[in-house]
Amino acid sequence: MILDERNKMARRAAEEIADGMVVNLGIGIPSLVPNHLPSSMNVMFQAENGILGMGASPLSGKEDENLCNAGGYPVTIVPGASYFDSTTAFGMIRRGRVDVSILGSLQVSRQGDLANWIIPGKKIPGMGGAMELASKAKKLVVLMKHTDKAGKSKIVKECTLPLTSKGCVDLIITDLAVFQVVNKELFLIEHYSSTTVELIREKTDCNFLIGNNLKTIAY
Amino acid sequence: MILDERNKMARRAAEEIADGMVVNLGIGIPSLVPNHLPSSMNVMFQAENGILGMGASPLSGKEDENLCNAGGYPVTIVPGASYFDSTTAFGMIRRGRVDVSILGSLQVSRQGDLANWIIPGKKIPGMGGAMELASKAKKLVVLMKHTDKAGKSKIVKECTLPLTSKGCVDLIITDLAVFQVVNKELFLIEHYSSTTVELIREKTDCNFLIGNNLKTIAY
Amino acid sequence: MIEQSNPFQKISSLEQALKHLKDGLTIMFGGFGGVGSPPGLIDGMITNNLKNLTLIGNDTGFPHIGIGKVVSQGRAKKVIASHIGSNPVAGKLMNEGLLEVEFSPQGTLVERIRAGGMGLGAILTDIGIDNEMVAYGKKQMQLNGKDYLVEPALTADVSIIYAKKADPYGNLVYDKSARNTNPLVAMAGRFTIAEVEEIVPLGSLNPEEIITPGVFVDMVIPSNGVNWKWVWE
Amino acid sequence: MIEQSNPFQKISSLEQALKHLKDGLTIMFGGFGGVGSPPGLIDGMITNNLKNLTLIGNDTGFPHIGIGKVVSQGRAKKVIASHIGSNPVAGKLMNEGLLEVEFSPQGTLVERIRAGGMGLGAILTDIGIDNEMVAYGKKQMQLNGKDYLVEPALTADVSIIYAKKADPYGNLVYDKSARNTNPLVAMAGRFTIAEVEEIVPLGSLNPEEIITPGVFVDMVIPSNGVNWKWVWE
Repeated sequence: MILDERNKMARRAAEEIADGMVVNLGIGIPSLVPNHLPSSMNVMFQAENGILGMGASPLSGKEDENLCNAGGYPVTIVPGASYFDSTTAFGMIRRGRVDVSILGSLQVSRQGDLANWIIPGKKIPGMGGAMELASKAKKLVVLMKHTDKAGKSKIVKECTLPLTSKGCVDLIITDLAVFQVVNKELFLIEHYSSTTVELIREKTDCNFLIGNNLKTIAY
Repeated sequence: MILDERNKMARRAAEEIADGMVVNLGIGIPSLVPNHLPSSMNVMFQAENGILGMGASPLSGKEDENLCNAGGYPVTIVPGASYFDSTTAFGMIRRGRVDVSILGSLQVSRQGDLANWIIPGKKIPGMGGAMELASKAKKLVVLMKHTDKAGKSKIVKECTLPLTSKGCVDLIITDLAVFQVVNKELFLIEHYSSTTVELIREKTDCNFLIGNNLKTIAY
Repeated sequence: MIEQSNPFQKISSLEQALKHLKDGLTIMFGGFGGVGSPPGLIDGMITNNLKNLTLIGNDTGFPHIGIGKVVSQGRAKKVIASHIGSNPVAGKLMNEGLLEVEFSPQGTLVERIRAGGMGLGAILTDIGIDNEMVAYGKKQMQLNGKDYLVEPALTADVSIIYAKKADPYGNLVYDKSARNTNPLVAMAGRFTIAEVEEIVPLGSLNPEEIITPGVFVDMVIPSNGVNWKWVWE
Repeated sequence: MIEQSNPFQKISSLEQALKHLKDGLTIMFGGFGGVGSPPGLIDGMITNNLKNLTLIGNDTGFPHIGIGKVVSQGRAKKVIASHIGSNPVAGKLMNEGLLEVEFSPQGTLVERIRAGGMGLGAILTDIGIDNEMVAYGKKQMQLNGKDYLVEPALTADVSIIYAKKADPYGNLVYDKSARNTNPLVAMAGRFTIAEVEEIVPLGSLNPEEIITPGVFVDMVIPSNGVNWKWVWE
């Protein structure tokens, strides 16, 4: 199977998920991640509105208007799922019981700062639950295109957009490469076979180190 | 039916309860109050551990060890009852959703201060939920003997025991009389036929005013 | 229709409920992206031409869904919410200076609502402490060497919520993820109106399964259900 | 015994559970006057001769009921509770200087426990603000012209709770008033052990009725039930 760019990113993000984990997925590319997990894996997907244990999307015509994820789209549940109010949903997040949060972003800095909630003067949608997820998930994975529509790097020395949370990002997966943030330092650890370190340097608006064991992603 | 002293006090307290009310009862004499309510009345009795809608005591042998009031004694429930955790129980209390709280006390001052949780150097049982009930119930009724075992007045000018809560008492029902606290001033409003205003003055360790419409309790 | 016994005088009608929703009030609403918001009460607010409302809830729905209907008609002067992203009309009104918006992080917002309902003054959290917009105008405090924001409790003149079933005491159960903020909003209103899909006899709800004890609910009215088209439809 | 499927590796034994309960730890326990306290874990703490414990929970039970068994054997150096009145041995140990007791009003105590479980720093309440013993050593703060006590969140190394049913993910339902503080204590432990009357297959609990989502529970062990005589018996 040939994967498109978005599914390549989703597949790579799926590798961060292990058996038994609690995972929160943002809207957009993160929502493709479950398609890349083995069905035998016990993973509990969490939604901020108040679900733990979401399953696949329902078939068309089988949607339940009262069973939706935090983005407002219909979902199903798996055995062991539970419903609760939104305080409990965020209690899980703030208490550090969410193992992995996979979010989209507008910018990420080399220190791991996240800016994904506001474009001043343009779009002020509000932060929703992004601040809690960003600062309290055990591991924060950002899935985003390497550059914006104008071709500008979304990985930057310092975020120019208002921050969602400081130093919270653990892993950045773009359509070119995978970076790890360790002790406020950015490491390139993997890249797709379609690109090179030189090209990545060119397209990235800050310095980064090369990981000890730089890998080429096979898919 | 001839009522004993404790049941006379409980009967008088029952008159403070109206249809539809939420009521919390302390241990001791307050627990006799439900026996003096018409069975047609819709009253929801609340327990701090997490019950709303307690009914009569179960028959001997029919007790359920997991259905007990805050004092640890078995109860039953009425239709419309609910179970919840202790935060919700105290949420109802602090939010002012409990209409009447009927408590015992060690001392009450003429300003309506309540001291019912500690005898320094003797007994330090802890306050339990008394502070919340005392300060947040819409109406606080104290049921207590007029004097202690040594014959000393339990209604005093200033409490000598540590306070549970200041200025919280609305009504004091003793084995001699009924007092109302209005704007930090104590009014004698009723007394049992077995006693007189003079005797009450003698047995009470502070001044009080006589209510406009002093009544003698018929039972 | 079977006549319901009404021993607590809580079962009422939309018409009676709307008498409690007046111009200038602070109204808190249940729901998350419109899911679990009370459709009859929302339409009634529009029909009654309410103005100058302060609305408190998770989000401003979509322009044609949930509280979004009220917001996009300019009936609110202020909104306290965690996001307005799904309602572009709300964003437009805000940018034009016609709508004041106070943003609160989602988890903080629901804890503030719960704190109001529970009779607490505030909660302390570190969420958003580095964020200018969140921290603006709020007290901060150090506790055990950590810095916290003091996030004040929220209450409302009237809370409007949506539930699956109510009994005559106002005990409520919700449906799946339509529970969301409803149990919290239910507690925070000084007067709480529950619009419900079904009214069942007293004693027919299992006391273990009741999510909102009726003590927090002042009025119960029957619903005709959701009358908007969802974005996924 | 039917072998339970154990996909989340949470179902375990009393023996394994007791490895997490060690001298000197802060242990939070569910229950109210012994109702809803885990009998097997409590007996195991005594058998294992635990010492220097800090115990946090509603009360100290009765000398022979609930956590009272542990307290009256002098295994705790400190207790944080709302009352110890039903356990005269606890009062005696306190008066002899052998047991430190921190009293917190009941409603405040459970909110502090919940705040810990919810990842909050503290709550603000006016309960006990005039009371020397309650206010002692606590910060105060004015908010909207009202004075509040800052009541810090409580957490524990290990939480031990008692429930009616668990599934293999640790989702829990409780029995009637034995729910009391258990759902709150469940969230506040860094490691939470649920002793349960029955372990049921994954998917057999109705998701609407689950009170404690399994995400807060690290270990589930079967119980042999209460082995003490209640005061009313």
